[in-house]
Amino acid sequence: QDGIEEFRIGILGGENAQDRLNSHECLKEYTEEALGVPVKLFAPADYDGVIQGLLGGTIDMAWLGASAYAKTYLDDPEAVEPVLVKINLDGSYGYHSIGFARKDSNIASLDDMAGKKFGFGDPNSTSGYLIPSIEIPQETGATMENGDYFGEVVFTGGHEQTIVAVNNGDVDGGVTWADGQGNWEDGYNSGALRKAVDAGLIDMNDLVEIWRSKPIPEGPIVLRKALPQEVKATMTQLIDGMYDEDRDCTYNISAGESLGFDPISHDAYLSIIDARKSKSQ
Amino acid sequence: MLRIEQLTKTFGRNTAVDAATVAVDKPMMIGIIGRSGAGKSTLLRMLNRLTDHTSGRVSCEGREVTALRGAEKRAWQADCAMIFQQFNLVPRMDVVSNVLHGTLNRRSTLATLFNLFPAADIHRAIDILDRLGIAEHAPKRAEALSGGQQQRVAIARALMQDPKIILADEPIASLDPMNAQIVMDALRRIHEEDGRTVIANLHTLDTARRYCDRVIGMLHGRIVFDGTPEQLTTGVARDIYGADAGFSEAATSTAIEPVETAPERAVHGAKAIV
Amino acid sequence: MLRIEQLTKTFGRNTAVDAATVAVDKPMMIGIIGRSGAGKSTLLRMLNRLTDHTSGRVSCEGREVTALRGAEKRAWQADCAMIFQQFNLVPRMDVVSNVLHGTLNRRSTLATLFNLFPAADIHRAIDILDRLGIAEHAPKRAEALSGGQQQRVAIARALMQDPKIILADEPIASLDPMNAQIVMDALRRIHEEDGRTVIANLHTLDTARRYCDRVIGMLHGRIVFDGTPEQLTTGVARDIYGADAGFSEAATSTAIEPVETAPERAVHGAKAIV
Amino acid sequence: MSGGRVAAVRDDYMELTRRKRLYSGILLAVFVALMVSGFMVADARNAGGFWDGWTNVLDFPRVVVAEAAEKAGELPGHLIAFFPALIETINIAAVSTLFGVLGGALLSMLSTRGLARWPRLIPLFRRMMDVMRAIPEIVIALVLIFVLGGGPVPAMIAIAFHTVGALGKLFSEVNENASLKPVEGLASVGATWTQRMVLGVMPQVAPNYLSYALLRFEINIRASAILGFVGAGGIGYELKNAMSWGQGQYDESAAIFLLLFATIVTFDQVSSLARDRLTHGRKSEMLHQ
Amino acid sequence: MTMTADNAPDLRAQAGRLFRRKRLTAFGIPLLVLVYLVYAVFAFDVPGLIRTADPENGRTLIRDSYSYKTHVSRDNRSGEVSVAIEGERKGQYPDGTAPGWVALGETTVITLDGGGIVTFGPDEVSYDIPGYGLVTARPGNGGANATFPTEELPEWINASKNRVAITTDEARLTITRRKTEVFRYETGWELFFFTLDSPYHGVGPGEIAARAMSGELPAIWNDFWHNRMWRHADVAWALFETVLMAFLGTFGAALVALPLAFLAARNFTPLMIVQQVARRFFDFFRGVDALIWTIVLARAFGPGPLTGALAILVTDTGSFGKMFSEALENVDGRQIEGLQSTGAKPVQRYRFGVIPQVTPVLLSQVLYFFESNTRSATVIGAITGGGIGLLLTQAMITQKDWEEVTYYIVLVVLMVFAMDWFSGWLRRRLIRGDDSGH
Ligand SMILES: Nc1ncnc2c1ncn2[C@@H]1O[C@H](COP(=O)(O)OP(=O)(O)OP(=O)(O)O)[C@@H](O)[C@H]1O
Ligand SMILES: Nc1ncnc2c1ncn2[C@@H]1O[C@H](COP(=O)(O)OP(=O)(O)OP(=O)(O)O)[C@@H](O)[C@H]1O
Ligand SMILES: [Mg+2]
Ligand SMILES: [Mg+2]
Repeated sequence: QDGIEEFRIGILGGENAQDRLNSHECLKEYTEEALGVPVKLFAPADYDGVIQGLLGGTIDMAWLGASAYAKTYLDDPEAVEPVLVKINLDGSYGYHSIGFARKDSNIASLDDMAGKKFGFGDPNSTSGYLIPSIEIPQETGATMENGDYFGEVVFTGGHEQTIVAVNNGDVDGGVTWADGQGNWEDGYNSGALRKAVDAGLIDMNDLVEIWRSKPIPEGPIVLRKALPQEVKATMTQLIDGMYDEDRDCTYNISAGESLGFDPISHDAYLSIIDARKSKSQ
Repeated sequence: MLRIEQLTKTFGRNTAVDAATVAVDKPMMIGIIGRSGAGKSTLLRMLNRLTDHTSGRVSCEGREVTALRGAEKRAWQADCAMIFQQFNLVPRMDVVSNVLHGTLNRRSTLATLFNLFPAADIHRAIDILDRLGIAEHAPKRAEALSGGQQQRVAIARALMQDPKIILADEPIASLDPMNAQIVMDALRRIHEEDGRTVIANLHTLDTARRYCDRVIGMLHGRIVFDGTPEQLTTGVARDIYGADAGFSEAATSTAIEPVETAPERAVHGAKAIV
Repeated sequence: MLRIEQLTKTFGRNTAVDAATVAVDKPMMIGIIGRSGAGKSTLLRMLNRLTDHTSGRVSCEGREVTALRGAEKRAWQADCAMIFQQFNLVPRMDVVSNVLHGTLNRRSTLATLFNLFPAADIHRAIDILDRLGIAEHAPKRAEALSGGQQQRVAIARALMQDPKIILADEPIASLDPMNAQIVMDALRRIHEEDGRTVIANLHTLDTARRYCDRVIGMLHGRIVFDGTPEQLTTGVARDIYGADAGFSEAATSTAIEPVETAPERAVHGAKAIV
Repeated sequence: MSGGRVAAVRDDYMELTRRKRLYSGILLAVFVALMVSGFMVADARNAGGFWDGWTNVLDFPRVVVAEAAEKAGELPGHLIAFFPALIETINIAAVSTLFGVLGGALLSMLSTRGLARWPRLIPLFRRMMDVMRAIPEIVIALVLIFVLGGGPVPAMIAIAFHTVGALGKLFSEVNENASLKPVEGLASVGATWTQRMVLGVMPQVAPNYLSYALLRFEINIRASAILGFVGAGGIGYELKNAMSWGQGQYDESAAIFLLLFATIVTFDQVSSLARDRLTHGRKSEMLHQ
Repeated sequence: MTMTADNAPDLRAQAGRLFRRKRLTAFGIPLLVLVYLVYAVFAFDVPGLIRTADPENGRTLIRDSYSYKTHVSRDNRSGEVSVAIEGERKGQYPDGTAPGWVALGETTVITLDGGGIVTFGPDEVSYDIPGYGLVTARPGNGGANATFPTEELPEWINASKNRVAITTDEARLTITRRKTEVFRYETGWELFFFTLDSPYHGVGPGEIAARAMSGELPAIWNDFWHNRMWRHADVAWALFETVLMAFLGTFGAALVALPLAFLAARNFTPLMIVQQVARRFFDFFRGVDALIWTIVLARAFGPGPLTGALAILVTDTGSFGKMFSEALENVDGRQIEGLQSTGAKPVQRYRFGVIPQVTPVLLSQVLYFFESNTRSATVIGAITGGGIGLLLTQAMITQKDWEEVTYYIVLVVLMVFAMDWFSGWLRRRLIRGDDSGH
């Protein structure tokens, strides 16, 4: 098969669906110009929607989280290949999973969380589930099973829900993502906390950080392997060069300030894949 | 005792009862006659406060009936039992429960919802049923009874209310002559033995003549006759029924046996049925 | 022309029709009588191939009717129209469409599925309806017609089939005497004017006597009588109906006017109805 | 009848037929056009096309079944592990059906002519039921999750809210067929409104109410499973998490699915049996409402 | 009218027993319900819920649903002041412009409704709170550096070294090292019709009408329809997509289920096996539930309205199959036999003997489903990614923009109302008006 008739881009959650589509409108235009075929944007309700789309061959490109990429790879190694990764303002490409709790609940560290209710985000999220579910037991020395260390462990469904749940006291502590740079009061420079602060949802004075993971590699932009070679090359080149071409569009598609994208390969995610594999046993 | 003054009811532009004035000074059995649409039912329903009046007043032993509201109105309804042409029982409930409904006003709502009627009431209900000759049907569902039996259950419910006044809206219109007589006999006996006032809408002249102490005739909502049965001549009846000269009383008769006071008419009536 | 030989139908252990043998050599009007359960309907249904036979054979002008299958069987059904006691029309469709159903066998399936019938057929249908006196009801829904009119629509559908034989299973059993006569007259006229064979199950003796050239009597599935109406004496009728001496023909009569051939019996019948 | 009149009948009928054919032709054409163009629009707007996708329909079940079969030994354990979640789902459905029946009965009586406590407010109560029926459960559930926090209660309230509207409408139809005579009889003895309703109306309508309530219960089980999927707890929540994680937990997904399927089928059968006994409910109007 | 002395006690005892039995049910059933509800209270952890439930959230939600907030923010490093509705880029006032209550300048002065005045000076930020006093802050490297008029802080001031938040009835002020921000709530759905960059923003309805008449209608419409804040075009499309899913799903299911229903109907399929297989097939489709079909189909078809439509189609095929086959089992066989006797082919028998009979029943069932499926499509859309359901749930999950949520809810309810009305109308028209059996 030499050509394609259309190009379909999947966009992960974090913002409301329509905003996501809007902020990718510029990418759509560039892509249509570069490939000469119609481009469609999709904003499924959760991580799994995009993953299933990639696996089923109904989505050609997406920016995945590391864990989501691992899942895609484990389900079908021939489905997608990572091509690019976002570079932070300081040149790194990692971020952190941040554990946090309400200040007035007198929880200041993981130790205080014993017997309490703990909230993950989406099961396919790297920072919202995979990494903390591996690193936290290492610290507590107990599993994440209900009643083992924590009184109860739940999935809230996503980063936003975790933040609101902690803020409301529905769960005593939870994990979400942040770049870990800048001030706690602002919700750091970027990440789910920052967005919540900007939206006026939470007051960081009410919250405390109780745990922080080791740096987590930023998720890759992936392309479906079955795409024709020149399509993959064109798309990689397009996004790689986006930072120099159009800062605004880069800001839009990378959900904040960044230095654009760098190439990356499968090997960067081996450790995450291993982590995920170990959780799947 | 019971005083109806200028009582009027209009439905839209239609005046169903027009300035009815009646005074009842001692317990008696009153029959109201008149042709269909004359306003008989409406008058009775206003007395029981099932229908609100438009103007005028009803008072009874110092109570301004037409002014009562809420609980007081319901208390009046309890004192003034009503019997309907279609019995208006709860068909799927047993006979005793239907009779006990007569005490609803006196008992607390909650208790009655849970079927908590005092044993004394239950016994009294059975006694009343016995008095009306249908005690053996006590546990049956009301719908399983014949029309005449159901009407007697309705009377039992009325008696259970221990009312001062019993209103009966064409109590025998849905009954065959045999049952009609049993029911009218029961009403008469209640009047005589208990001394309660009974006001019954009747659609047959001979029944009114035979059972009532006083007859009220209505036409187009107005009371056009009020007197003893003796005063109710065929000419008066024609006026009440607004009938032309061809009017024959026999057409409205349901008697099954010759009425003593008017044997020739009853025979006439009996023939018309066969 | 039509030849029924040793035709038998058993339902489980019950023999509905037992070795029936009949030969029809020229178009005639045949009445089949017998009491309920005698097997009349089953016989007719086997002729139309609505019910499969158990043994024996039916042949008609060289066609071995009982051996036909698929399209050939349907072609035979088209040649051998059937009229039912309950009319068996499509009540929600208009009269003309119902009549047009008589052509279903001849027209292509696809066209008919979309209700596309040739204009010529529609005209013929209306002519037939006119012949039966119900043309003005053509656009109405079948269910809007009276029983007698519906049966005439059914006859119209049968005629629309342009059949050699018309089978009628108690065509007048659901009709009042007035309509019954109209329908039987129509069948007779069809036989006389078009020269079609009509075989009708009838539940009244006088109808059979009055309208048929030949009467077949059935009892317990067997043909126990086959002859002219004249040969059908009251004694024979008693045998057919398996009745005791108290049997009175009048009980089965539905005539509304004296029948010429047997005036005294019809008067008898007329009295019984009043 | 003269030939002229037959001709007139003929012409009239032909005209009628032509008109009818035209109308049904147009209707059919419009319907087909809507279906086809609708399909094409949906197909174009979908990520994967229908013609490419339908051969892959079994992909996902195949993966799930393969993993479940591989770990068949763990299945009974999973079934037990997820049983409490199933109970929670059933509880949500049961409690919301209970409240729905109570609220629906009340609202239906308030909005039936002849029974209403405040006859003037009938239109108000009717509109109230319409609105309650129209708002999808998921909307109420999500709002309540925001206010009350996640868990079964928001789902329960959301489903109960909807159920009140749906059952209220059906109940008021039942009420309309109830005889007013007993009610009037009770009114004449001075019974309160509550007494009239409970003693006079309930005995008449109870079998129909029960039949509708059973059907609603069955529907609410599905609804509560779906709401679990958006964060309201129960078996839907477990299913979503297991399904999202994917490979490694497909055996759990399969177990949850089995539980859910068995439950739905069981209640479906039980309720239709029970309803057949009570009376015939109108399923078409009930499902999904 | 007698009761012999000896059967009286008997009847009384009988009635007594009757009432004991009645009381038992009268108490028993409510008691069982009550016990169950008490169990449910604990099973659902209602006490815990009451403890953690936050009425404040409810209040925020209600207030947000009918009001919008304007953010006036000062970048504490550069001193630049920007004004934006909902703090969104799309709602930003062009440089140098601001609503009337914000006076831009060397020192920006913000006058609030309750008489409070906030100033953003070159180095200092202040908030003069009526009835409390003046709060000043010099945000910078040392933190917020705020000074308050009282020692003891009221509960509506939440201050730490690095961050100060003051919430009053008239506005909210937050100060961090990086940024100072004032949120002011105002009633209404600002920018609902036109965004700030549109020339029609703030123009009265009369004037708009006049200008529309004078040939600007396309431009006005364009500005409204493509409003970047409220995105009317996208919302309209989403509504359409939802109805489309319901339409395709319902009617597709009806078309698929009709022939299959014949297989499951006792009177049309003599083969027990075929019948049973068809019925189990329907049970399976129904039992699996739209939810799971959505997940299964999403893999094959990806996100989008088609997937939702197919999920509805599959589930409803099961429901329709069952209901249709029941309707078919109730058909009147005489009509069919009448046609059979004319030699009609089987297909013709079904067409004229069966279809006209079942059409009214089936049609009304299908239309009922169509109406209720618009509601289901909202939910399915939320899962599979399409339609108004996705917009709604996403707007809710991200928990800002409650006014948009309100807007979507109103639209969904109106949509369902409209479908309710439409299907009722169609049902009345088609079933009454159809007299040829189509
Ligand atoms: N609820 C109502 N609404 C409107 N008009 C009414 C109503 N009830 C009674 N009417 C009218 O009031 C008039 C008197 O009716 P009413 O029932 O009192 O007559 P009646 O003498 O009892 O007649 P009948 O012998 O038929 O019972 C009639 O014209 C009737 O149509
Ligand atoms: N489909 C069937 N299955 C079993 N038995 C049948 C069936 N049809 C008819 N029978 C039996 O066959 C016998 C003859 O029935 P048939 O209907 O032919 O009688 P009939 O003479 O038409 O009676 P009727 O005057 O009542 O219509 C009866 O005993 C009947 O019970
Ligand atoms: Mg009356
Ligand atoms: Mg027969």
